[in-house]
Formats: sequence, C-alpha cells, structure tokens
Amino acid sequence: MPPSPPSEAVYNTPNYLNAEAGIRSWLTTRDHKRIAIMYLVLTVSAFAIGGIFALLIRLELLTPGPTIMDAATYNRMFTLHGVVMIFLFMIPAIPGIFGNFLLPLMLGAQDVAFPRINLFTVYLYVIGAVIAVWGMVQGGTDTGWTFYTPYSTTTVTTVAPVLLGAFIIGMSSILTGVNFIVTTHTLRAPGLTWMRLPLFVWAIYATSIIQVLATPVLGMTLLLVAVEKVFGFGIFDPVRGGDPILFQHLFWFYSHPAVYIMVLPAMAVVSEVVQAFARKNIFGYKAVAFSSLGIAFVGFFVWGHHLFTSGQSTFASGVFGVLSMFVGIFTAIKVFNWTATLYKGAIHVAAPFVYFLGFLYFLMFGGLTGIALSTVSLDVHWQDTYFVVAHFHFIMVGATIMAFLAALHYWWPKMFGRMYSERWALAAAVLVILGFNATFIPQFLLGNMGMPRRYYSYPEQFWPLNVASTAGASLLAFGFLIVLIYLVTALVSGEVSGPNPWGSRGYEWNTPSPPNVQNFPETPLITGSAHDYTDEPGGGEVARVH
Amino acid sequence: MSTEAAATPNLAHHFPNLEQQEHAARLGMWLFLATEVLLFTVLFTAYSVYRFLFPAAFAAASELAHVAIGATNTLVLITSSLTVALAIHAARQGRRKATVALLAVTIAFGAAFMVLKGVEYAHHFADGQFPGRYYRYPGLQGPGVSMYFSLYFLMTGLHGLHVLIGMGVLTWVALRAARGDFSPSYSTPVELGGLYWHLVDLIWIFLFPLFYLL
Amino acid sequence: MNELNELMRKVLWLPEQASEYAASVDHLHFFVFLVSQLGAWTVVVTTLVFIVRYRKRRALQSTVHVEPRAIHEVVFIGLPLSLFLLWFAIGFPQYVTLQTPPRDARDVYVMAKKWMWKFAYPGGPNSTDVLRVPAGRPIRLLLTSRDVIHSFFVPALRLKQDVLPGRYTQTWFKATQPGHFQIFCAEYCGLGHSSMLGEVLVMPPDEFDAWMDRERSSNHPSAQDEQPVSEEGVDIRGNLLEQGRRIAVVQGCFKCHSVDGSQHIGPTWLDLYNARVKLETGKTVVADEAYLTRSMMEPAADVVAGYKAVMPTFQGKLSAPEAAAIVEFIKSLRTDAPSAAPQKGPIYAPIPAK
Amino acid sequence: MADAAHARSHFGPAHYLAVWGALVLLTAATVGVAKVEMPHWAHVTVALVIATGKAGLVALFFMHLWEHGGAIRLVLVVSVLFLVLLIGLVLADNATRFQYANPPYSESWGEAPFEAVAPPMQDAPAKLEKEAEPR
Repeated sequence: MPPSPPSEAVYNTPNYLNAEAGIRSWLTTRDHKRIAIMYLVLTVSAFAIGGIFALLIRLELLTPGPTIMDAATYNRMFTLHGVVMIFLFMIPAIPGIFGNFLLPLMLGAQDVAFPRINLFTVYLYVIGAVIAVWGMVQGGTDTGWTFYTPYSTTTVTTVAPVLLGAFIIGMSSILTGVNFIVTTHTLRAPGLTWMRLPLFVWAIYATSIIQVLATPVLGMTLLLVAVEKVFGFGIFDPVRGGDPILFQHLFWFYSHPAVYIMVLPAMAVVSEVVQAFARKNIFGYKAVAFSSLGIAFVGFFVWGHHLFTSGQSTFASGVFGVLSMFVGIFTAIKVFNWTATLYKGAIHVAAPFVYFLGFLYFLMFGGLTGIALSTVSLDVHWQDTYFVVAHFHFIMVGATIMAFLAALHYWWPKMFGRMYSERWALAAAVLVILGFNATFIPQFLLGNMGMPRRYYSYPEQFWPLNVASTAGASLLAFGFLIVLIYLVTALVSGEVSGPNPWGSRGYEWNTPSPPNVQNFPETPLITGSAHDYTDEPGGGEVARVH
Repeated sequence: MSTEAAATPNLAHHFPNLEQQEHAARLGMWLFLATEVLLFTVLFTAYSVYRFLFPAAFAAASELAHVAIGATNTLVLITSSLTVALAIHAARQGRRKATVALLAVTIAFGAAFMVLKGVEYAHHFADGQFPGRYYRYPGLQGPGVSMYFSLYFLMTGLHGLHVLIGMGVLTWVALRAARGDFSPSYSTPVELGGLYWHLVDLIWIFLFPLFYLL
Repeated sequence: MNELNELMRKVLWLPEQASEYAASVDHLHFFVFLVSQLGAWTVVVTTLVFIVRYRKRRALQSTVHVEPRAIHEVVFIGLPLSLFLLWFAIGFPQYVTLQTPPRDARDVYVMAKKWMWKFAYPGGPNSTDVLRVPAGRPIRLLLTSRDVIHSFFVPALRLKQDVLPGRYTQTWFKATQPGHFQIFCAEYCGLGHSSMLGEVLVMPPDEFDAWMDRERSSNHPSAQDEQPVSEEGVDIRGNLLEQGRRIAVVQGCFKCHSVDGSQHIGPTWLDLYNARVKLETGKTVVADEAYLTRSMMEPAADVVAGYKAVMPTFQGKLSAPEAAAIVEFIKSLRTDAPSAAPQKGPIYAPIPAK
Repeated sequence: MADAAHARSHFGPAHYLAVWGALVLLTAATVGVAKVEMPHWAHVTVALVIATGKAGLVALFFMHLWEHGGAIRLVLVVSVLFLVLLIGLVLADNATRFQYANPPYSESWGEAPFEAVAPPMQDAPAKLEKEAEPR
C-alpha cells in the first residue's frame, strides 16, 4: 500500500482529539488513544518531578560535605527519585502511552480488549501516585526504593503509604498487562498471523507477560513489609527468626524482571524506528521477536545476581550468575539484528533515528557492564557502588529514555497530526546524548574507585568526578527542557504532517493522522508483513547476505 | 454468526462476535488467576523457607491446629466448588432458577466456611496463639513458633479475604442471573465468577495439609 | 606486565591492589573491559559505516529484502555467549575462593551498628573503626550487625560482604603489604551511612604480634570483652541523638571516651549526665548541660580527678547546635534507659569451623 | 450458538459428582495418612502429592482446563512453574549458604553452641519448649 501524499483535508476531518470536547469526555473516555494521551501527560509530569529530585541530588553531591540539604532530606530525596522514576515513569510510560495508542492500530482493532479496565488503570495509577506522594510529604520515606528490611521496618519515617501506593500502581500495571495480552490474542485483524505481528507488538506482549506474572510478587512482598511495620508479624524480622535475605529474594524476583518491563518497551519502539528510518524490513524477524520472549522468560531466573554479597550461598550465586549470562544473549541478538537491518537500507537521519543511535550505544555499554557485573567476582567490588548506579542509568535513563524520545518524535505526527521542528530536535538530541555521557561515565569511574551509592557526603578523592557528573546532569536537564518546549510548540503551531510524514510502512500508518475514533472504518485485511519497503507488494526481490 | 452477534446487546463494539469476546474474557480471567497464584506464591515461599529452617517448631505448632474444623472446611469448599460448577452448567443450559439456587447454595457454603474459620480463630486467640510479636501461648515456646502463626494467620487470612470477595462476586452474578441476564449464548460472568471460586478452593487444598497435617 | 597492570589500573581509576585476590580480580576486570570495548566499538563503527554507505538517496526509496541465514544468528548468539561464559568461568572460581576461607585463617569478629565498626579478636583485644591485621596472613572475618543491614567494603581489597543483623556472614582476605585502607559501609543504613567509615591497618607481621601481645598483657581497657552498649530507644529525640553520636564519631570523641562505662583516656559518658563529678581541684560539680558544654569548649578548666588534661578544645570545631546534639547524646546514655532493641550484643565466642 | 456453547462443554453433572467424590476421598486419605507413623519427609511428600492431585482435578474438570487448550493452559503452567522456581531457588540458597547466615537457632545452626554465639532473640527461649500436655 503506497502512502498517500499529505493533505490538509485529512487533518480537518473529525478525529479522536476533536470528536468530543470538554474535560468530562476525557475523564470518562474508553478510547485507547485518549487514554494514551492521559498517560502521556501523567508520566511526563512524573518524569519532570523525578528529574527535579535527580538534579537536587546531583547538586548536593557537588561538594564532599553538606551542600544544599541535610542528610535526612538527602535520604528522602533519593528515595523519592527512585520511587517516582521507577513506579510512576519507567514502568508505565512506554506501555501506557505508546502501547495503548499503537497496539490496536497495529493489530487492526478498534480498541483494546477491555476498554473500561484500561480507563480504570489510569485511575489506579493516579490513586497510587497520590497515596505515595502523600506518604512522602507526611514526613517522607528514607528507605531507598528497594525498601530493604529491617531498615524499612525500623525507620521512623512514613513507609506504609508509599508501600500501599506502589501496590496500587502495581495493580494498574497488572491490568494493563492483562489487557494487552488478551488484545494481542483475540483482536488481531484477519490475516495478521503471529509471524506477521509488528515487532513492537511482540515486545509489548513480552512486557505484559512480565507485568502480569512478576508484579503480584512485589505487591505481596510490599504488603508483608507494611504488615510487619504496622503489626509486627515478623516475617522478615531478624529478632523473631526472620530472614532479611528472603525479602531480598522476593523483592528482586519482581524487580529484576521489572528492569525488563522498563527496557523491553524501549526495544519495541526501536525495532519500529530502525525499520522506518532505514526503510528496510528487520534483519532476522524471528530472532528479534523470540528474543523478546526469551528475555521475558529467562529474566525470571536471574534475580539472585543482586545478592552476590548479601550472604546468599556460593552455590546460588553460581546458578544465578551463569543464568545471567544467558539473558544478556537475547539483548545481543537484538543489537546485532538492528545493526544488520541498516545493511542495504536507505537511511534517513532524522531525530528519531539519532535517538535510535543513542539507544544502541547506551544499551550496548549498559548491557555489557551488566554482564560484567554478573561476572560474580567483579560484582563483589562493584556491588552497591556508583558503578551499579551508572550501569542501570545507562540502561534505564540512557537506553529507555532514548527510545522514549525516539517514540515521541516518530509518533508525534501520528498522535497529533503536527510536526515538530526538526532542527531543534537534532540539536536537543545531540545535547541530551552528550549530557547522559557526561553524567554517567564519571559515575562508572567513581564506582571503580569504590564510592558507595546513597552517600550523602564523601571523602575528597571522589570530588572531581562528582563535579563532572553534576555538570553533565545540568546539560542533560537543559536538553530535556528544549525538547519539552519545541514539542509543546509543535502542538499549537507545528506544520500539518499529513497521515504519514515519514513514508513509513508500519501498519499503524494505514490510518489517518491523527486517527479517527473508530481507528478503521472497516476491519482491515492484512496481506503482508509490516515495513515492507520492496515496492512490489508482498515480497519482491530476496537478496542473501554473503 | 455476525448478524446474530449484532443482534445481541452483550457484544462490545470492538469484538467481531460473541465467541471471540467470551474467549477474551476467559483468557483475561485466567491471567488474573495467574496473578493470584503469584500473589500467594510469596507466602508459600515464606512458608517453605521457615518450615525448612524450623521444622521441629512447625511440626509442633501444626499440632495446635484444629484438624477437625480444617477437614470440615475442606469438604465445605470442595462441595461449594461442585455446586458452582453445576451452576455454570445450568446457566449454559439457560435454567435460570437452578442457576440462582446453586449459586445461593455456594454462597451459603462460603459463609459456613467463614463461620468455621471464625470459630477456629477464636480458639487460637483464646489460647494466646497470636501472630508475630503478640504470640503468648505458654504451652509451646521456641524459635520459629511465632513464625508459624504469623504465616498461618497471613495465609488463611488472605484466603478468607478471597472467600469474602468470591461471595460478593457470586452474589452479584446470582442477582444478574435472577434478573435473567444470561442465556445459553451468553453466560460469561457466571463462568468467570465460578473460575474465581474454584481458585479459592484450589488454594485451600494446599493450605489445609500445610497448616493442619504436617 | 606490571607496568601494563598499573596503566590499566590508573586508566580505570581503580584503587591500589592490597591483596593477591585484588590483583587477580583486576586482571579479569581489564580483560572484560577490553573485550567489551572492542566489541561495542566494532558495532558502533559498523553502524556509522552503514549510515554513510546506505544513506537515503531519494524520497520513499525502496530497498531490497535481506534474509538472514541461520549461520548469522548462530554467530550472533554463539560469539557473545562464549565470551560471557568465559568471563563467568574465570570470575566464579575467584568468587568461590573469596567465599571459602582457608583453614589456617585467623578469626576476627566484626560487629556493625549505626554507624560504627567494632572489631574483636577472640581472646582480645577489641577496637573501634580500625581493623589491625598482619600482612601476609589470612584473616577470616565473621560479621554481624546490631541493627540493620550494613556492608563491609574495602575497595583496596576488592572485598565486600553484607553484615546481617542477628546472624553471621563470613569473608576473608590476605593483605599483601602494610598500609592504610579505607573501609566503607556499602549498604544503605540511614542518616550516618556515609560517615560509617573505618580503616584496615595492615601491619608487618612482627609488629602486629608485638601489638597483640602488648594489648593482651596490659590492663588497657579495650582489652576487656566488649560490654553491652545500651541502645537508645526510638523516640522523638531520635534524630538529635543520632546526630550527636555521628558528630562525636566524626570529631573522634570515642578515641578517649567510652559509652559503655569502661575506663579510657577520658571519663566514660555512660551515666555521666547529672552525675556528681569530683574534679582535680577537689571541688565536686554536677555534670549538667552547662558543664558538659564547657568541657568541650574549655576542657582544661574543670579536669576530672584522675585524668590528665589532654583533651583539645573544640571551640570553633563544634557549632552550638552540634555541641548541643552531643550533650543530648550523652544525656541518652543511661544504664536504666528504656530500650526497644535487644539488650545484649553478640558475645564473641568462636564459631566452630564447618 | 446455543449448540456451540453446549458443545464446548463435554461435562455434565455426573462428571462433576464423580470428581467431587474423588476429592472427598482424597481429603479423607490425606487426613488418614497424616496419622500414620512415617518419616517427616515422607509425610510432606505424600501430602503435597495428594494436594497436587486434588488441585489437578479441580483445575482440569471444574475449571474446564481439560477442554480449553493453548493459551489458557500455558498461563497456568507458567504461573505454577514460576511458583516452583521461586520456592526452589530460594530454598536452594537457604540450604547451601554459610550455616550461621541463616536465622539463629534454625536447623542449619546444628549443634553449634548457640547459647554462646547467637545474638539474642526476643520473647523466646533458645530451644523448643513444649508443655507435656498442651491442652
């Protein structure tokens, strides 16, 4: 299906944005696209809040001693940063926004399987966020986002509301996952076989599996901590024969797969972006699709690599260590296949593609340092130091936010029918990528030097690198600010993009941009795979690589 | 098929037909049940760990459990599972009265279960067999004993909560059945409520030996 | 080879290698680092070459369909997997070594609490925040905590072991040469987490033995077994008390003053508040807030009978609130204080080796 | 449509009653076996095998897993797999870790002179104390 040229008429027809007006029509909507937009507003706000906390933390660490706050405030600050970024941004953002918006469009469906539950997840998210934030305001929480017992059960700060908030947000996450899995199983358009599913769908599907199966474990574990704190049941209490390491096992049984909840959607985005901007179908479709499932599955077997220095047995560390090596492979497969996709492509370097490059870079170095961390003896030195901090920020902030920004730019015209300023976007992309590096490469070195994480003050030998990191963070913040400004500007005064400004052949571009309420006037019939750029419909010349 | 589907009011706009919609609902329910299993997994793991660490204490503490009540409750739940299965069968055949009656019996069994559970709890409380730091039964003291009771109350408590929720769900389904919402072509809510109830039974099937017999 | 080791160590900003174990871990680190860099930059360069070589030449350009052959995916999987497994095959035995103390290792008990490290040698002596060990001899650490989880971290030894409340974990090391090496707490433990520092003092073996003999034979107070320390209950003054103790740690008060009633260079702080204190001059004063504060600022003014006037002034080193926090802390040190925490600390008796 | 709905379910009341009977028998069996003199591990194994059998009956027949294939069966299998995995790997850790890293007085401390080395535990004597006649 060749794309039709941009036309004003398409934008002037009724679409999901202007079909109904008024705040009420938004709050009661069951349209997956409007729910996606609500998630966009909510998660980006959460990101801004979490980002401000991050900046305050970096400012505090500008000098070895106290800089702008006392230790008690600092401890609340990094807890807030972790909780907000992970539970309110990283986990819900890409599935909530782009999963919701695109999954039905890519499947040729009118909506997700359970639209009412979908709206309910938004409200659960808000309720959870409000409870958690309320708890943090009421005296704050100083446990770190990991809530390790017995610290979390003995601290005098307010922990229970934050646990409850995280539990409720977890329910939101579970229901989103259930919805996406069922949608993928039951609402595929005729002709859309599993092996024709866009790679975005595969990765979101894998993410949903983790959300459904892992999140309840976290929920129950957090509830146990709350029960212990409030009623003294003593499940994790060392004084009553409880085992604090059991908490760590249960916590990481969720929280390691949760890392994949955060990064798989990023991989989902990138698989689409690389095909659209290289104008080529993916190299190794099955490898990329099944590696998503592989990550989801094997990701459940590796949690113990967070416990190498905890007192866990040598045997268990060995088992978890060797399994961790296998989970890295699935990421490696994806990286190689994305790179190979560029081969013989027709590469268009626009902002989303630049973010794809940033993603690839951060994922590789973040991933390889992850493998290094699972190399058991190396972890002993790095565990709980800034090396770990830098590693997971490379994956989560680096890779996932790169993909988030790539998605935002690539699908901005899809969602709003208007283009952003490409020149500003390129400048901001370069700034953001440089800022990330300047922030986190010094932290790798700090970790090598042995600076432990969650330190309020530090010996002077760590000073210069901390200054460098803080400088990088301010660069990064500046980059984000630019992105925010030109994207909001584009909403009002951006050029009308037409239905398919990129000439992309993803299924979702077969609808007008922005799409109308029903998505498709009639159920589409799928006859070929997405991202077929060979011009002859349904295949074309097949070349073999030598 | 599609014409018939278009005629039925229970079909949401985004599903092509009722069968597809029922399949979606059933799959969604099973996924939800999986999350319930994982929810209990945490407690089963804690149970396994502490039973492994304190076998003597757990064995001694489980002798304090009221096996007769526990066994009766097991039979009550198993029988309620039977009645709910029969209710679904009746609903599929469009037998409205039978459906409602069987659901009512199921709810009654659930209530009986909760009453027996309450009697049991009262006995434990009277003896000072409280969870965690409140444990003060003089007849059995030692490391790991209070852990048994913490887990006992947490797991049976959470299970009891599920029984209550299940009773609520079945009540709602029964009311809808009485109103005549269901037909041979559409009885999904009865089936889903039944699935939930069976899960409650399933979990009890494991709780019973772990806390009463071992 | 040695130069290469030093070069890589400096490139990666790693601290010195104070044990053979540290050196061997570093060598794996260098290997992993170099291989990773090589692999990742190969991908980056390939990507850049593709971008230039296959740039878009016209709008909506079509491309050929490229199908991978099985061999590609096999290479994509096999190459990194074999490298990763090789790293693991080198790293895991090192970890096993670290987890298996040699039979001839000498035991040292480590007790962590908010926010200090205490070390006890079976048979004495004890010390706070400084762990003295002989160079060239294996030392097994048996670690336990009094409150929350801490983590014993010595970067120069590439050694880290979490310290769990109410039970023991173990680790060991053999320092190669004398020197001072920093101890950090690596598991977040509250307000004083980042000031829970200590030092491993590696001594030449003969000096260590001499020190040990001296400590054991003398009536030096620290040679006695550690007395239980009363723990403040959690109350509204909690934060101030914690602050006071932290400041006292930072200022080095505990070098001379004990908090458990034992005699030291200076008077103990236990039950000091409101006690009647006999001074060198023969006068008796009540140790109230004013007296305690003055003693910090003008220590020579009222020296307690039986002690030397060796305490430096803290005028200018302590702000008024800080001094008040220390006074609060001293006030909390009462033998009859109500306590929420276990009253008894672990008693240092040897654990039989498995 | 009615026929289709009916055709999906091969089970009738007779089947359900049979399953119920089996469940009752198994319940009686597990209570009975618990009273037999056997080593502890044998009790645990038998009780878990019987419970798994009962659960299987409920899932296969009452919950219609027998006739619903594919995705639904996979959902159950995967969640049970993760249950086994979590319990198994955590227990593997407890069973093989440094013996004194487990909770004090627990089985793994063995014959250690734990009165001497163990940190204190509140409200509980170091050894299990049972009254001769609990009730």
